[in-house]
Amino acid sequence: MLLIECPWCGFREESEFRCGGEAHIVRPLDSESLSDAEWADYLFMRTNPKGRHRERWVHEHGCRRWFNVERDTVTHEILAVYRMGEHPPAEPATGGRRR
Amino acid sequence: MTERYQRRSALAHLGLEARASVVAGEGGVTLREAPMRGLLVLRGDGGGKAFRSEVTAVLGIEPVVEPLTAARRRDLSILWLGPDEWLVITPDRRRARIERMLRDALVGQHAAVTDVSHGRTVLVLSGPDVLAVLAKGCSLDLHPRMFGPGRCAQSRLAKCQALIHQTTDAPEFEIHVPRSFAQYAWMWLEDAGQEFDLRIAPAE
Amino acid sequence: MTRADFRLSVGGRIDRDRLVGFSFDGERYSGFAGDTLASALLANGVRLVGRSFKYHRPRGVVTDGVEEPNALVQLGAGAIGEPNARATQVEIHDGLTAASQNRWPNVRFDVGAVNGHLSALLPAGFYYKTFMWPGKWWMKYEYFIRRAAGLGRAPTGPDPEIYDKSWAHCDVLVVGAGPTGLTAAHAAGRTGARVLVVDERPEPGGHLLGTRRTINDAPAGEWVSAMVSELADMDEVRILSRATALGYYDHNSLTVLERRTDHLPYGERGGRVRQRLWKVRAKQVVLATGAHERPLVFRNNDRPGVMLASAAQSYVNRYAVRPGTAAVVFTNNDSAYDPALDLADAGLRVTVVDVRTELSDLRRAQLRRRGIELLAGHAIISVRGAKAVTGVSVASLTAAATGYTGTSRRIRCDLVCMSGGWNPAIHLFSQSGGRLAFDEARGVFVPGEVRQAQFSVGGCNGTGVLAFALSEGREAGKSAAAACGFRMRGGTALPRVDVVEEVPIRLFWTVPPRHPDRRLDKHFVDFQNDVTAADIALAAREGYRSVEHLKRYTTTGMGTDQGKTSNVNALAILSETLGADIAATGTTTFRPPYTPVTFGALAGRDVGELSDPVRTTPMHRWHVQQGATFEDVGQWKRPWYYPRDGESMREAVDRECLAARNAVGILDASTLGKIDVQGPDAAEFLDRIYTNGWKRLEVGRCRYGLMCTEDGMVFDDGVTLRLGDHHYLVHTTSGNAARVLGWMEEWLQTEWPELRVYCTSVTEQTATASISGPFARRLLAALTTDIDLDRDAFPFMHWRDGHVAGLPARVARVSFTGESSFEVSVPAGYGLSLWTALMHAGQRYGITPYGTEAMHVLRAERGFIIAGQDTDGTVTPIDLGMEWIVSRRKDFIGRRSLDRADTVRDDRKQLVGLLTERSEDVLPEGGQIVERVTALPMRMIGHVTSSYYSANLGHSIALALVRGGRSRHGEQVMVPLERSVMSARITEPGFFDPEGARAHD
Amino acid sequence: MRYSILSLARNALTRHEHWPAAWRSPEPKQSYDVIIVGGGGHGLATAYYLAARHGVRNVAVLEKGWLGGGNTGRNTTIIRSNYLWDESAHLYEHSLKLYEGLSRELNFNIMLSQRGVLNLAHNLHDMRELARRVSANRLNGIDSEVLTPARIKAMVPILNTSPKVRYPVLGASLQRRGGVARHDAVAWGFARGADARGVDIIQNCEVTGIRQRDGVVEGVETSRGYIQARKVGVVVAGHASVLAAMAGFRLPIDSHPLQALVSEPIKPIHHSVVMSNAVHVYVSQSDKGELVIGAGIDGYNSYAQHGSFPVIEDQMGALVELFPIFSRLKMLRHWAGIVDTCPDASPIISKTPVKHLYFNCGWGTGGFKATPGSGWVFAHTIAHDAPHALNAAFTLDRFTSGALVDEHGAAAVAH
Repeated sequence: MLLIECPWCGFREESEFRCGGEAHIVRPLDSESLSDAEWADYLFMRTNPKGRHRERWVHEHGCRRWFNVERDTVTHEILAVYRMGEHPPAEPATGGRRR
Repeated sequence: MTERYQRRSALAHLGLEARASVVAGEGGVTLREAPMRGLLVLRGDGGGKAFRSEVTAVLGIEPVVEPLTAARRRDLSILWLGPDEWLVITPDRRRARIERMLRDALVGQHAAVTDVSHGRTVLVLSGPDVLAVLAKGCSLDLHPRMFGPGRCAQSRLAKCQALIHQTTDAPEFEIHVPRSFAQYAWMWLEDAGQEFDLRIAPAE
Repeated sequence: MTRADFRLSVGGRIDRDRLVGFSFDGERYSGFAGDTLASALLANGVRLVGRSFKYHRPRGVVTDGVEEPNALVQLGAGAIGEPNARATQVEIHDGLTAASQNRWPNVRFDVGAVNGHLSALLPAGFYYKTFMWPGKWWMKYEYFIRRAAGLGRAPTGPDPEIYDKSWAHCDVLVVGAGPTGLTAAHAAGRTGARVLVVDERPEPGGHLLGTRRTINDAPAGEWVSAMVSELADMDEVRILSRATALGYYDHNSLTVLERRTDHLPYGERGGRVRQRLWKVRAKQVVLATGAHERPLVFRNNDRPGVMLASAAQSYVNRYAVRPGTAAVVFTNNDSAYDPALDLADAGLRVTVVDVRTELSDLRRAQLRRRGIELLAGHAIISVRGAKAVTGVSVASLTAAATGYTGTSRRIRCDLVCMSGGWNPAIHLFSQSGGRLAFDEARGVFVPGEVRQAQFSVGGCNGTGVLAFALSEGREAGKSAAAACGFRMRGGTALPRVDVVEEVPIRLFWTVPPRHPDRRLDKHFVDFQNDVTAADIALAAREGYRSVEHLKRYTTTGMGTDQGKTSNVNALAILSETLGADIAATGTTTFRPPYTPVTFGALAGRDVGELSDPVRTTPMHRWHVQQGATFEDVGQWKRPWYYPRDGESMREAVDRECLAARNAVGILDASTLGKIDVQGPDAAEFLDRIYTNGWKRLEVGRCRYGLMCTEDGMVFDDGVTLRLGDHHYLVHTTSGNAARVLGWMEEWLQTEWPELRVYCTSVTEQTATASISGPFARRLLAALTTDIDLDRDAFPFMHWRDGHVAGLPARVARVSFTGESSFEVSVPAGYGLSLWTALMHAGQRYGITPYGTEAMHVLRAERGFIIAGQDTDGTVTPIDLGMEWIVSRRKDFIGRRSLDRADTVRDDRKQLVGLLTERSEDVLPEGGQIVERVTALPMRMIGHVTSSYYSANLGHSIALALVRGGRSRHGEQVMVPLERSVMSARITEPGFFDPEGARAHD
Repeated sequence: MRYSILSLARNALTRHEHWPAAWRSPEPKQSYDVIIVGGGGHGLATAYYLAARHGVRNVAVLEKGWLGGGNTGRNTTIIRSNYLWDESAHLYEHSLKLYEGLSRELNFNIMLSQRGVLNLAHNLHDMRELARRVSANRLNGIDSEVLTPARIKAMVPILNTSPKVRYPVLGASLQRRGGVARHDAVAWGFARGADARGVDIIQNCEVTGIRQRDGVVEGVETSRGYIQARKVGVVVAGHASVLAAMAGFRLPIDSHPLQALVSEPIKPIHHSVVMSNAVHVYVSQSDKGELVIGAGIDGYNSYAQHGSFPVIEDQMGALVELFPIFSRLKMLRHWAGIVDTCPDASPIISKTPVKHLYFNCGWGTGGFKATPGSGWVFAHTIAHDAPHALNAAFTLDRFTSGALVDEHGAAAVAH
């Protein structure tokens, strides 16, 4: 039973949330120019790391906001929580578009 | 012409009036259905000056910015639901007017007003054992150090989506559930309250 | 019948004024309030209480608590029967009935004991090596193996009792209310922190109450009482007794099972919650779970009458029971000396056998004073007696302790007390993710690296000395509270306790056999599962060398006690056999729960009528009163059809379908999902979500839309109304309402935050009645004055606001039946009024309510799909023949996927219609379609997705997904059934009014 | 030594002191023809079939912990082949057929108990999907039938088939040849069989890197040094993405905990396997008497072998509703395995972007029942550098082409 800190509502039980999988996968804007393989990469391929994982969660039974979580997939320790559009804390800001 | 038809509660078929029996001081917890009200979901930019001033002008209350809080002025309340989402509670008869006024005031802004008055049932739970009853199905920490009058939060009550709003120190809680879940929520609360000698009070 | 009375005349924490009658194996006995079943049986001289799992060896009580491997009993009978209850934890009450398990016909004479005589043929893992011949016979062998296995019996009826759950939040959770836990709770509670203390026993005090220790120069019980009463005075401290912490999960969440009525007579339990599962979220946790004494591994150490030294001591002191008359105490450490003294003081003849030769003068003097014989440097070679201990053989160990010197000697006794040292109860610590460290000197696993916000103190931290444990408890309580922001100036003095110098333990994993070549096949390590030292050696020899292999191959530690008494011994013996050290061999993972927990408690109130919410529409009562049959659609109850007296389902559905085409039908469409979409970018947003375009839809109009997953597969569909320039009302299928809203929010918030759109669920806000049929317009006209229903004024796929039956209503001219239809929506509170008004006014038009079945038939007649029935997550809009709704001028979710190699294939499964050869043949939904019937396996080209008898057409109709189906129109296909084959012709999907003229009418 | 009742009796005379080790514990050689990474059931089966069917005997199985210690030893032991799509059905049916002869082939009793698997339907949608699957199974030659509630009740009298419950049982599919087997024994049997054919099973040997040159695999770095190999097959349920990352590519896989639990042992009461998709629970009773119970997966990525408690709570609510007499029985232990889930709930048994490096993964919740079949086709794929007909549909290419084999919708409980 994870205890997750919603950036707005504070710490809540896991059962109020839903996990939306890996974060920061940007939807290609010009998908027509992508090969099938490149499209498949966006659609299906995942890093699925053992250790630090950046993922999206939604506070489904609370304020309904999506946000990002950095969590260790081995210990389940939550290392950071940050809002959509914000940068992961440990990473310097880059020019790229972040979700 | 509307008056010809009764607005029916989702609990109308349970015959709760007949079962209502409240003697002051009896029972550890009391349950009743709140009277019909106007409920409006208000969306907008809480940080925006224009939005705040227009809403305040209509309601006489600022949209609360602190998460999980509610504000009240006379017969109007505004509850925080999310960073750009509030619930405005009005008396039933003033709902249409306030809805219209809000809409008119917010024209030209990215804001939305949606009437959900009929879509929710509000249950009122009060008495000394309220926290013990709610703890059986709700994971929120409602201890007075963590919650209290004027606080509200959306969560789950057993298997039901619920907005939980503490209205008084008594303590008294209002629990908003989707209309179609009303019977489940009522049955669940009655069941959970059994060991505390739950009493049913008449809807006001 | 006279019975031996083993009750001491004074002492104990039992209530001698309250005599309690109970029965065991049909015999009636009595005990006192405060007794456990184990103590009461021992007080009555009952030693033999059960049979072991594999060899059916006679077994007695070994412990006085939660770790009991042997004394498992069946409680109650019938629906309230409970198997595998630990007699050491069952509090007796009037009317309690208990019985021994795993024996036939009875515990004294058990046919299964023949297994014991065959034990030479049944070593660890024997079943992997045999029962393979003849090949088909395994299941015959298995039948007998299954019958022999198992312990108690399941109840025979549904459980009449109530279980529930509760959340609990605290700053500090203290697990265990022994001396250490009480001290910790007190230190934390004084700061004002919210403290929850849970303890598995009926009263706090823990192991202390089984001893004669003093605190502050008074019996320890007095100190316990004082602590408890001080804690009771603290507002934010709560103690739960009979509450066992079962599991330690992520982020300091724990589960605790509170047994609320099991100690009460059956008659006093009615209506009360039997067990409550607490789900605790603590900021800090103090584990003060104590330690379990370890058995020694010697020949026949499983005989009834062999028990742990601390257990014997507890029976004397806590329950005032003499567990025997003559005892031999067998130990490798000092902790067995106090029990030996207590037994002697209780009148037993006691001999102490200690494998050590160096002993403290104090201990020697204490024994001497009581005339207790001490055999230092000795070991028990074997226990004598079968169903009860009659004596032991003892001999002097060689210096290396691998054999014996001199002759052995027999000592008559009826009780053997053993102590092999203490295992810290590290189960919860381990569950929390903490790493264990092995303390070589003491031979114990202790908490190592900590992973969560917690402290391990006292016995479970490997601290055996009370004074140190109390000090640890106090520090942990203070620190835990401080970590939550609660501090208190000034300290509290620790109570005075005596400290006895101890001689170190001598680790002694296997007592050597008398003759060096004797096997260790009666040296039991796991009592419940009959695993011996010989089994462990065999497993190691055969290559099962990892601890987990050992556990799985021999089943050691897999009984109901989960190896609380056996794990460390088994591990040590494995290490010895392999010549490796224990730390390197490692330990098995401790899995929750700490003690077994009823399924009932885990289910809580989510059973019966509360098992899952029943969602109903505002018109539901009406449907019930009309005798509707309901269908579960997600959590919704929807009317399936409305049978009249004597009507079959087919007859009712035919009647409903005919009415909707020939008169007027009415459907409760309130369950459809509704989402209010507002904002300047609403149209752009819908353009991206749906396959078709929305920008040019005029206000006042409706449009059907289809949405796909990013994989290009159809996900949901429905009609959307444009309410204003920046305002849409989206409809979803009933089952997908929440999912679609969630889907929209996900895209909006995570991918397109620049879009100015707000989505709000309004599913519950309105009730909708859909009226359909040639008289629909006339019916509606009778109830509205402010909506112009004229065809030209209010064309198909438009909506209007106005009043219907005096109610504020929105009317949409949309049609899922293909008939002229009006969907009338009103605020939900008026739903029943609307429905009643329509029914009333519709009488003259023959209005007929129809359910979901008729709705399905009617839409299938027109060839309209149902997402989730005619699609299954593998179907694209193109497969459905709906290119017309797929815009090529814009991007939308799933678009790119439609151009992949597989999605552009011509021979994909495509939606078609099927007409059976014979009009009355209704194809089974789900039936697989073949081109021709062949030998198996047959090549399948598709399946029937929807199939009905259409009364309107006088013919059965079906929709199907068929490989390359759109180029196969006119072809004949087969649907093989269990005993016959149906043949059908492929057609367009759509059988009625293909131009759709009627809906426009 | 051949196992039989006779050898058991003979060894009893010598107090079982002379049983040989079931497998050797060799030191790794410098190089192998094939290295299989992962000593679970699938890896051991692959090695066994490489040696037994393809004559490839210079094989090592590298296991980072103890053999059979992953999902092989953590699953709920259910075996069935009643899958919806032809591709899956043929693969699982092949596996079931191998299972049916496995005890004798391996001379190791894997305790295959074909006591029948029931998949319950609780609503009309379930019933349609059930009919569709049963129909497909039958035409594929896989035994399958539809049972009415009355026949279900006759077969499982303790099941609550009352129409008054929240989600009544409307029907079920039954595969009589389905059942359970002793999971550890499957791994041990394959290990012993592979070892006897010369395969080196090397435990406590963790692969830390995959060496390649010009896109061709050369060997693996391990905790016990570098080992050369001409071909490398990776079959590490739960950790496929980690190994793929070592080889420089990503997989369409997420790792999730799948939880299971057992009750205390009781006398036989439940003789078949009952699965229910709608309420997410399945249950059988082991030969030891424990009820073995499983449910769905946790919703987040995890490599921890434990899941979240709410999953257990939901599962128990459903179980007690279905089997009211189980309420007073007790959960003895619960745990989780890490499963690789694929977007289409079907496995990947495939060549990879790296030549002579093969992956077998993505079995999700359904791997145990596939063990021999998976080993069979993976051995073929490695030996021939090309998929077997039975796994041709399960290559990585399908994620590019879109030819997924989606077993979500209609495969009933995906276990």
